[in-house]
Parts: sequence; C-alpha cells; structure tokens
Amino acid sequence: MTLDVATVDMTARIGSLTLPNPLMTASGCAAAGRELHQFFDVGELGAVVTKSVMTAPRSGRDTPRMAETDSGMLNSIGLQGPGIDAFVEKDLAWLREVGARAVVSIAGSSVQEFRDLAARLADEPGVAAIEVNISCPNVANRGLVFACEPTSAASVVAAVRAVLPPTIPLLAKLSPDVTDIVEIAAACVSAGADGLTMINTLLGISIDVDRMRPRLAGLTGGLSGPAVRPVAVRCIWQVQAAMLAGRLPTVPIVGVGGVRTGLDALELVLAGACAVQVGTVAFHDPSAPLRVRDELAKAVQERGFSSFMDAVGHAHRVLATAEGTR
Amino acid sequence: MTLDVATVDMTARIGSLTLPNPLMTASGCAAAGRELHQFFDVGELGAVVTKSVMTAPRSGRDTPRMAETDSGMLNSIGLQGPGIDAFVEKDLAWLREVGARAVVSIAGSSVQEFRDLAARLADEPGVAAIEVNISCPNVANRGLVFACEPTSAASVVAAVRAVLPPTIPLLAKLSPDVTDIVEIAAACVSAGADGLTMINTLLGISIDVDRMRPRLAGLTGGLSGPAVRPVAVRCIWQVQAAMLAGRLPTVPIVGVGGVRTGLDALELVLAGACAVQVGTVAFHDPSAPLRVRDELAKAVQERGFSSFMDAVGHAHRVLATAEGTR
Amino acid sequence: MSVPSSRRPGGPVQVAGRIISVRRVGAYQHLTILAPGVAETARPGQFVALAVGGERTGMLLRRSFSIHKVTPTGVYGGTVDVVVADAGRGTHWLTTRGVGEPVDVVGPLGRAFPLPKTPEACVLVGGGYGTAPLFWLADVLRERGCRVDIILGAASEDRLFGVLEARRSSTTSTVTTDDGSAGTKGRVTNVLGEVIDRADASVVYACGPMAMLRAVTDVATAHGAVAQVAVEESMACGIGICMTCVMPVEGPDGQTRMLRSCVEGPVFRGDTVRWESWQDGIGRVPDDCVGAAAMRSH
Amino acid sequence: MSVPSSRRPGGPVQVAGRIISVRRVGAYQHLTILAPGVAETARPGQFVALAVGGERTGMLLRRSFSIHKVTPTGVYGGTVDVVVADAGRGTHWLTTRGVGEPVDVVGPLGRAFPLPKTPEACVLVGGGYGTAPLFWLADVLRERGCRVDIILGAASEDRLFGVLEARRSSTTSTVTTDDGSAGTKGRVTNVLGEVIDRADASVVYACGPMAMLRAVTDVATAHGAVAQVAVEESMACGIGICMTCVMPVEGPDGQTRMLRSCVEGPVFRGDTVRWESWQDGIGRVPDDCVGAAAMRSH
Ligand SMILES: Cc1cc2nc3c(=O)[nH]c(=O)nc-3n(C[C@H](O)[C@H](O)[C@H](O)COP(=O)(O)OP(=O)(O)OC[C@H]3O[C@@H](n4cnc5c(N)ncnc54)[C@H](O)[C@@H]3O)c2cc1C
Ligand SMILES: Cc1cc2nc3c(=O)[nH]c(=O)nc-3n(C[C@H](O)[C@H](O)[C@H](O)COP(=O)(O)OP(=O)(O)OC[C@H]3O[C@@H](n4cnc5c(N)ncnc54)[C@H](O)[C@@H]3O)c2cc1C
Ligand SMILES: Cc1cc2nc3c(=O)[nH]c(=O)nc-3n(C[C@H](O)[C@H](O)[C@H](O)COP(=O)(O)O)c2cc1C
Ligand SMILES: Cc1cc2nc3c(=O)[nH]c(=O)nc-3n(C[C@H](O)[C@H](O)[C@H](O)COP(=O)(O)O)c2cc1C
Ligand code: FES
Ligand code: FES
Repeated sequence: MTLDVATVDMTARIGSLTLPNPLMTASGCAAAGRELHQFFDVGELGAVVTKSVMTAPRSGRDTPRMAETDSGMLNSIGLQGPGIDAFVEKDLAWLREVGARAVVSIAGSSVQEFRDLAARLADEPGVAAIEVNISCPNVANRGLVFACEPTSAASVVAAVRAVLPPTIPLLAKLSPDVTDIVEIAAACVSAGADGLTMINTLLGISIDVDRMRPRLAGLTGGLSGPAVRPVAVRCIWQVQAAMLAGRLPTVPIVGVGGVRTGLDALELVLAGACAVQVGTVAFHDPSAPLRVRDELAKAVQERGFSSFMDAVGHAHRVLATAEGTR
Repeated sequence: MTLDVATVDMTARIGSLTLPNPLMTASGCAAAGRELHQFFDVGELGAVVTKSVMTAPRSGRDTPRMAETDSGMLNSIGLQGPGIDAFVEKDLAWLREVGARAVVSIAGSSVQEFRDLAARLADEPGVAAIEVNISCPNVANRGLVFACEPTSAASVVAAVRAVLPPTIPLLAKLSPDVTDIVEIAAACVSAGADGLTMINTLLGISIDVDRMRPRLAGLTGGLSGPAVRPVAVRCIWQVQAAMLAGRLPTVPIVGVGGVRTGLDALELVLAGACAVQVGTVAFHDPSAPLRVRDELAKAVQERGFSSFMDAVGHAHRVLATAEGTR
Repeated sequence: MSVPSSRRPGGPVQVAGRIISVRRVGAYQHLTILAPGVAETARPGQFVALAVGGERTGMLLRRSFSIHKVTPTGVYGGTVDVVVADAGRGTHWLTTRGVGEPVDVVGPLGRAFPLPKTPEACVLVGGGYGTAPLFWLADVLRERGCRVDIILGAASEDRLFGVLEARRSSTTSTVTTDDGSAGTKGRVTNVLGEVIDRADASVVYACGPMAMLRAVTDVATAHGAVAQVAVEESMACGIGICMTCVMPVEGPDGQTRMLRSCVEGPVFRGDTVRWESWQDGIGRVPDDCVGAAAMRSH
Repeated sequence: MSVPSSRRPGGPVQVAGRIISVRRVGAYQHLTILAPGVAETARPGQFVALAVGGERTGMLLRRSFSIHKVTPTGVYGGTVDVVVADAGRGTHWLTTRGVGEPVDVVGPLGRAFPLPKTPEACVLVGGGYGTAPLFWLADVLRERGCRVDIILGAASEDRLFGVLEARRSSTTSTVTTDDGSAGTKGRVTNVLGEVIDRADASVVYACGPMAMLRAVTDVATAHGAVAQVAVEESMACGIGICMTCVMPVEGPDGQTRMLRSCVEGPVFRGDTVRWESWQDGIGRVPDDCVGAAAMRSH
C-alpha cells in the first residue's frame, strides 16, 4: 500500500501536552522559526523548539564555528542569542502570532540562572513546554557540564520544575557523552522532569590538515547529523528499556539525532520516542521538518498502526515477542 | 610540492618498540592478516593488530552481525575466534613466518582471564606488543564494561603488566563511551600501560523499519567508520592535552577511528597519535592500510617535517603559539 | 592497461573498473564491467564486491554480486557481468549507472561450485537473480560431458532471469512462478524431485534465497542427490576479515562451526548447513556449535 | 513545471534544479542551472546554496555561490548561472557534473548590493571568481544611468573571470594579476584609488577574498567613496538558522554585533565591518561586541 496523503491519527502526547503531530525542530537548528517560515508554515509542525536562550545577550564564540565531517558536522556556536528579554518580546511573540507551539529551550551557567529563566517564562502565554539544555558548563562545578553528572542535572531540573506551573511540561535534554545515560535520565525524572529529550551533540574535534590546527576556533564542537543517529537510537532504546523494566518511572521521550527522512524518524519512534526533532538536516533541506512529518505519517500508516502513538516503542514489543517464542 | 614517493623518515616509536612506519590494522578488522596478505605484504605495515583473542574458542553472536549506517557501520561479532592456543599455533606462527610485526589483542571476561592470556603470550616469539581490549563486560562486576570504570580498567592493566616481560609494551585500548576519558587513561597509565589505543567503537543501535526490530541480532553494536572520526580525534586530543599539562604521565597514543585517507591519519597524528590503525575502511578497500601509509608519508613530507615523529601532536604546538601571540 | 594479479595465485584483486554495457532485463539491470584481473581466474559460483555511491559517499560497505559470466580477453582486458536487482540504496545506485562510469571491483571472491570429476547428470536451480551464475556453470559442466537440467523460479515473470539462456544451456529447462505469470505455478521445489528423477541426477546446484536453498537441499537429499548451494549472507567485507557473514555449517568431523560464507562459502554442501538455525531473519548459533559454550559466560 | 514561490515575497525557495549547460572558463566551471522560482526575484549580490554529492552522500552541507546572472524566462523556466572554482570535495563534485544532471537549489539568498537612488559613478572590483556577480550588477547600474568602471584581479591569468564581459559592461576596465601574467602586475588596490578618482566615483562594489575586501574598503574610504562588499564566510545553512556565518559589524548605533552574513549579508558596507577581528583564519569576537561580556563567564 503506497499512499500520497496519510490519514492516520498523528496526534502526539507528551505528558499533559497534546500536539497535532510529533515533528519538531531541534534547538539551535531553527533559530526561532522565522527563517523556516519562508519555506513552510511553522504552525503546521508539532512544535518549534527555539535556540537555547540565556539571561544576557551573547555574542557566541569566535569563528570558524563549523566543520563538515562525514555524514555530520561539528558546531561551536556558544549559544549566541539576544538574551531572555529580547527573546520573549520578539521571538516568542512572533511564534504566538503565527500560531506556532513553542517549546522554549533554556540554558544557564548556574542552577540559579536556569531557575530565573524558567520563572521569567512561567507566565508568558504561548509556552507549550520548556526544554532545559543541561549540556552547558556548570560554572560552580569546575565548568563540568550539568548533563554529565546526575546530581548537577537533577538540581537544574528540580529548580526549574519548582517555578513552572504544572501546565507547562519540562523536558530535560540529555547528553550522550556519559558512561551511563540511564543514570542521568533517572536522576532527571526523580527531580521532576516530565519528559526527556535525547540526544544533544557528541563532543568532537576536527583538525585542518593544511593549517595544522583545529578547524573550529573554539577547538571542540558538537557532532550532529546522520552520523550520530545510531547513538541517538541507542540512548532512546536504553532509557525506554529501563522504563519498561521499572528501573525508572515512565516519562515521554523526545527523540533527536540525525533524522533525515520519515524512516529515520520511525527508527527513533520504534525505539521509544513519542516526538521527533529534526536538527542539522534542516540546514541541508529547509523544509525537512515538514517533509519528515509527512513521510513519517505515511510510514506509520503503511505499517498498519491505527495511530502514531501505537508505534511508539513498538520495537521493544516485537523483540519481546520474538524472544518469548524462541 | 607533490611527490610520488615520499622519502621522509617514517619510523614510529611506541615506547621501547620501534616500527618502520606508524600504520597498523585495527583489531577485528584484519583477522590475523592472512586475507589482506592477498592484496599486499602485511610485513610492510608497521604492525598487524590481531582480532581480540580469548581463552576458549568462541562462536560469536547470532546473525545479522552488521548494519550499515551513514558513513559508518555497527558490528556485533561477539569476539568470534579460535581461542588462544589455536591462535598461537596458527595465526601468530603465520605472522612470524611472513615477517610481520604482531600486536596481539587480548580480551577477557575477568582480570584472571586477561592475566592468563598475557602469561601464555609472554614467552612467545614474535609478539611486538600486547593490546588489551578492555571494552568487554566484566563478569565479576554486573557485566559492566572494564573500560567504563577506572578501577576495573586499571586492574586489568596491572594484572597483564605484571606477567609481561618489560620488552613487550602493553597498550590499553579505551572506549569513547565514558564521561571522562582522561580519567580512564590516567588510571591505565598509573597501572602500568605503556601506551593507549583510542578509540574503540561507540555503542549504537539501528532499527529495521520494515521488520520493526533492531537490525542486529545482538541488539546493540559498535559504531565505527568515518562517522566517528571527530570523536576519535577529540579523545586523542584530550588525553594528549592532559599529558602536556602534566595531568598524567606521557605515554604514546595509538590512534584509531574512521581513518580513510592519509590526511585522515594525519588528523589523528596532529592530535597526538604516534601510530594509526585502519579498521572499517579496510572492508571497503582491502589495501587501505598500505595506501594510507603512503599517503601519510607524502602528507608529512609535503608539510616540511623532517621525520614522522616531528608531526606527532603538532597541532597542540600550533595552537599554543597562536594563543601565545594573540 | 596492465592486468593486476593477486598475490595469491587465483586470489582476488582490487581494480578500478568501468561499466561498458548496461541492459534492462525484466526487473534487473545487467551490467558488463571492464575489470582486468578479475575475469582471468574466476570460476562459476564466485562473486565480486562492488563499491557503491561514488566519492565521499555515506555508504561505506561494498555490495556483493554473483558473477554471471566473464570474458577474460576483451579488447581492453577482461570483463565481468553481473545481474543486479534494485533492492536498496546501494543497488539503486548501481542500477542507475550509465556506460563509462567507474565502479571499483574486488574479486573474484569465495569458493566456486565444486565440479564433478566424472560426467554426471546435474540439475541447476535458481531463484530470481540467483539464476545469474548458473548458465556459465552449465557451460562448464557440459564441457565436462555432464547432462544439465535447469529450473528457474521467481515470484513473477519479471523476476525471472535467463529463460532463453536456460533453454540454450540445458537438456530441459523448467520455469516456475509463485503467481503463475509464467511456467508452472508454484515453487521450484514442486518440480525439482521429478527433474532429478527424470535425469537421474546426482548433483543439484542451487542459488537463491535462503528458504529456497533449504527446500532444495531437502528435496535433493530425498531424491538421492547432493545439493551444492550458494548462499547470500549480509557481508561487510567479502574477503574474510570481519566475521559478519558467518553461518553454522557441520564439518567432516561432525562438529558445527560458524563459517565465513564469503571465504568458506558462498557455496556449501546443502546437507552440511544447519538450516534450522534461521528463524524470523535471525541466524541463531546452535547450542552444539564449537565455541557456543564460551558465549554463555558473556 | 509550476514555478515555486517563497512564502515571503521575494524570499528564497527550494527547487529541484537541473544543469542545462556547462562551460570551462579558465580555472572555473560555469554552470547554467534550470531553477524556476529562483531567477524571478533574484538581484545582484544574492547567492544560491547548492546541495552537493548526490543521494546518500556523506557531505551534509550545501555550498554557496554568488549568482552570476539569471534568465527568468527561459523555455522551461528561469535559469541561474554560477561560476565555480574547484576548491574542495564539494566544489569538485559540482565541477564534474554534466548537462542534464539534477542539482538541488535554495535561493535567492542574502541581501543584494544596495543600488544608488540617483545616477552615481560606481567602481566594481572583483577578485578571482568574485567578479562573477559584478557584470549583472553593472548592467543594472547602467540601466539607472550610473557610470561603471570595473577592476578585475586574480593570482594569475587563468583565475581571472569575465575579462571580455567587463569590457562590454563598463566605461573602463582594468585587469591586475599578482604574477603579472595578464594586465598590471599587482593587486586591485594598486589601481583602485586612481580609478575612483578618474571616475569621481562615490560607491565601490567589491566581491572577493576577505583580505581584498578589507583593502578595498580602506582605499575607497581614503578616496571618499563608500565600499559595499560581498563577503564569503563559512556557512552551514545559508538561510539564517545556524549562526555559523557570523561576523562583527558595527550598527548605526555604534554597537558591534555578530551578524549572520547569510541573511544580514553577504553585502555589508565595508566601513561597518570590524576587519581587524580576523587573524590567521580565526575571526575573534571583539571585546566591545554586544554579548561578548556574557561569554567570559563560560
Ligand atoms: C555472495 C552474494 C551474491 C549475491 N549476488 C547477487 C546478485 O547476483 N544479484 C543481486 O541483485 N544481488 C545479489 N546479492 C545480494 C546483494 O548483495 C544485496 O541485494 C545488496 O547488498 C543490497 O544492497 P543495498 O544497498 O541495495 O541494500 P541495503 O539494504 O541498503 O544494504 C545495506 C547493507 O546490507 C547488506 N545487504 C542487504 N541485503 C543483502 C542481501 N540480500 N545479501 C547480502 N547483503 C545484503 C548490503 O550489502 C549493505 O551492506 C548477493 C549477495 C551475496 C552475499
Ligand atoms: C556568499 C558566498 C558566495 C560564494 N560564491 C562563490 C562563487 O561564486 N564561486 C565559487 O567558486 N565559490 C564561491 N563561494 C565559496 C564556496 O562556497 C566554497 O568554495 C565552497 O563552499 C567550498 O566547498 P568545498 O566542498 O569545495 O570545500 P570544503 O573545504 O570541502 O568544504 C567544507 C565546508 O566548508 C565550507 N567552505 C569551505 N570553503 C569555503 C569558503 N571559501 N566559503 C564558504 N564556505 C566554505 C563548505 O561550504 C563546506 O561546508 C562563495 C561562498 C559564499 C559564502
Ligand atoms: C548549529 C547547531 C546548534 C545547536 N544549538 C543547540 C542549542 O542551542 N541547544 C540545544 O539544546 N541543542 C543545540 N544543538 C543540538 C541539536 O538540537 C540536536 O540535539 C543535535 O544536533 C542532534 O540532532 P541532529 O543530528 O538532528 O542535528 C545544536 C546543534 C547544531 C548543529
Ligand atoms: C567488525 C569489527 C570488529 C571489531 N573487533 C574488535 C576486536 O575484536 N577488538 C578490538 O579491540 N576492537 C575491535 N573493533 C574496533 C576496531 O578495532 C576500531 O577500534 C574501531 O572500529 C574504530 O576504528 P575504525 O573506524 O577505523 O573501524 C572491531 C571493529 C569492527 C568494525
Ligand atoms: S564478509 Fe567479512 S568475513 Fe565474510
Ligand atoms: S549560514 Fe546559517 S545562519 Fe548563516
């Protein structure tokens, strides 16, 4: 059965949040949606995840800030942005105006900064959810990245959860650069995360063999793109499996990492993701988020699911059945 | 200046071991050299690193054992092999016969097994070095991978070092799937590692969207190939930088991960590797290890180095000079 | 152009090939590739591993194809023919190449079909593109005085390959399709027993999907013939260095080992293959396999 | 073929283009690409971002090229011309494409050269393939009654582009090469002051390498002209969503900000660019840049 337009129910539920479909942009790969709106109506997406915003305006890092690698890229933007006030006034207002659902990503260099940012957003209309980008250095802890340490990660989540109304779900975005992602996931969920976004970029370096120095001015960068999809699928799988095994409470997972097509998105969904973000691939194909939505809908329908949510985590059930009948 | 044949001194020194050139096969990507010997004389390589061998013969895992991913692949072989006795009798003997330098990779599910394997090899002629593959589950510690925990990693290294003669260097092969690779590297060096091999594969999963189950029979697999090169370069860089900063004693680094060309190899060398292994790419191009050797020699010479060893870690010096003059 | 030769006599070489002819044949693309050094030593049942995707591709692994035929002495050197089904991204790339385009070739790879030492009656069975290597085999067998009967099967008519070639190279040729769109409706194994008996065949050569090879082996054995089957396992390297392509095969010592189908195969005696190991696309290591015990510890 | 149009009037579209002509010009490949929807609204100074490597490529990012010219009303729709130097793996792929091959196009992107409201004398300066967008600009300027003088510079003769076109589209045209293989030996800036003075020019438009743009800005300013320069920064997206292509530019409020050269450029007033920020290939964020203080905490 090949379909031009899928009619399957694509409603995605992330805790208390209901979205018309599971497709989102990825933080830092869509700015605040305005530029992509030239190519498609961003209101048609499940949500627009905005670039991680901090309190003050930030210039970002020195350039070059990017290096292309095999099936991927490194970036070292340094969270360039206008600061929370300008963000709320201009970007959030614009998203509201065009009828887009905004998942606002926040970043801080201290627990206090995360809390303040969340408090500032708590009463703003049009915030569908908050995503905390904990892949930033914790100034109080020798610059160690929050996401790499369960107690640091948990303290951010708890602080943010405390100032947000219950109507706004909190997603904790995890880094794959850890020995045990389930441990970090469990710490975030215990601290009150309503969902988990996986994965942020992997730490990488690329060297310019002509200039014989690192390509990125900032030395290290985040690796993203199709190259990392197997790592994203693995992280989602491990956390979903741990939830199924009762090792941590079940919360929704938002998948991100190397999605180029609807079938790539389906990989993440079958592993356990109930929403999917498209990041780097939007640089190559600006209409990718919407294209992937349609391709995913078709793929879900062709596989005989009556609704998108039925496909979430389905590979775990297939595997359990196969092992059971062995 | 473009050269057909480079005349630069390519001698590579890994502690007490001197090799005619820095190119090696990667463990598990060349069996014991016999098959590649149909395409080129494996004696021309710096060394042949053999597939990790365990005590008993092993059937390996169920199939499928591989899945192609973007610019990479996943494998889940399960260390299929003949066991140490057959290895010594047939494979090691053959390598000796054809005049190849053998770096023997060993794997164990307990510290005891590692020690016994090393003891068995200690008096065998033709062992240029031992590489301990500590990316295997430690049966005594809930199956936790040795390489993911500094004390487990160190106990393997110490046990192996204790039974090897000082003439045989010991390389500890590290996994990138850890929060802090410098910590593991430091533990291995303190325990007596003469060198570090970086990196082993990254843990990944790929899902078959038609069968809606993981592609690999063994569920997870190791991600390798050009997709992971930025992670390899980053690990090598971090450990080399830590050595330069005196955070751990300086030992040689053997680089591996996604090398396809001589310029890729040069990236690893500039980051700090004094030898380079070619793994997955040999599946695509069986003569890759030798081709990369020649391309690397040319690249080193074209950049005006008088010997290969002068290029090792050179990007750290370039960066330090640049920062100094800023 | 000098002809590259393997460092092992008769062994594989790697060569920068070039497509010199492409033809559509039913559902397949038939390619002739100039690949000096490969054709010269190849024998029926061997295969080539082709690089796909061009420079800077994200597809890292070669794809394997049975050699359909070889012409060792073309004007520019030897050529190799392969028959390719568009089955995925790599074969899609191959089936959309034009004449003159470069294709990197490694081959000949694997063990060829073992040939009978004396003239025997042989039945050749192919499923889908699995028939590709059989006509060359038929020619070699007939040169040795063997009687050759061929059975071609496929899901539907467009997936049959070589119906005319089969007629030319055999005493009898039989066609089956699952949907009855050509020949007898049904499977090759529906007619195989009869063909073996009629020809009084002692060897059955087969190439095609796993399930077919298993069924062919059963029928051949039941009818007193030895089955020699060419299998198709997922291969990362094709040359014996990666251990991905293994399958459980019983040795002369009665022990089952996980053998590499790229170098110890792709041709195996059907009755040595532990067919029951495959279920739902997973190939289980049999419990009694050499080295299976060691896997239980981790 | 229906013409795609941007959801923002005059904004970019993404279109499956096709190469309809390729020509070698010195060291460059001149491509004409059928790309309906792009040509119609493009203006001189804008660029297109082309996908490279084909399906399943490992090269994820588009490559940017100045639009050399457009033909909005071809037989099959609008076409866009670009001039490509083989500078690396992606441009190598592009320069080896043949007629009829598909190329995915996003464009027109970026801000065009601002045009004077009244007829003014303008000097156009191009370095290497940086001359590509200038002839179209010259035509547009002359339509508005402007005097146009052109200076073309390059390392050597084969790296000059458009010497004849320059002569046709200008009052005077001057050629310089670093090695003296054509025209005056030296840099474009060796002759620029004189050309500005002779034409009494009030605007200098320039496109070329960073170092040249800086020098052009200095000379233009010294000779009382405003420099409008089209820069070339490494771009991951080309459409304003990634923040990789930024550079320090002073705003009307005297504050320096890291602006995206893909959407707020590629054309900037030369005297607003903080040229001193680049050293050894690294673009430093100036200490007085908006948001630089916040970077010091981490
Ligand atoms: C010895 C041998 C001989 C073969 N002969 C022929 C032939 O003559 N004609 C023909 O059309 N095909 C033949 N095949 C199958 C052919 O190799 C696969 O169809 C092809 O590899 C699929 O690649 P893809 O990129 O299109 O599919 P993808 O699914 O994108 O491939 C992904 C990966 O899986 C592997 N793979 C997928 N399917 C198969 C398969 N069926 N067998 C082995 N590996 C697979 C690929 O090699 C690749 O590494 C043969 C395979 C083997 C092992
Ligand atoms: C606005 C703009 C207009 C341009 N116009 C032209 C033109 O008309 N003709 C022309 O030949 N070239 C032009 N360039 C430069 C062209 O984009 C680069 O030469 C090209 O991107 C290099 O790609 P590559 O794959 O060959 O090199 P690689 O070095 O393999 O590229 C790796 C990555 O770095 C980026 N990159 C490398 N060099 C440059 C560069 N000089 N500028 C920007 N990105 C770079 C690539 O886009 C790619 O993402 C322009 C660039 C920009 C930003
Ligand atoms: C240029 C760039 C900027 C990014 N900025 C952010 C960011 O500000 N906050 C964040 O949480 N993730 C950021 N990311 C990570 C992405 O949101 C995403 O997690 C990652 O890139 C993996 O997905 P992908 O492979 O689809 O890009 C950024 C990624 C890129 C490529
Ligand atoms: C099929 C396969 C088998 C491997 N087996 C081993 C092994 O037995 N021991 C080991 O230390 N590493 C093994 N590796 C890891 C490689 O040696 C290497 O560290 C890794 O693949 C990264 O390098 P590459 O990208 O060049 O392949 C294996 C890799 C592959 C692809
Ligand atoms: S395919 Fe690698 S061993 Fe057979
Ligand atoms: S290139 Fe992405 S913002 Fe300019």
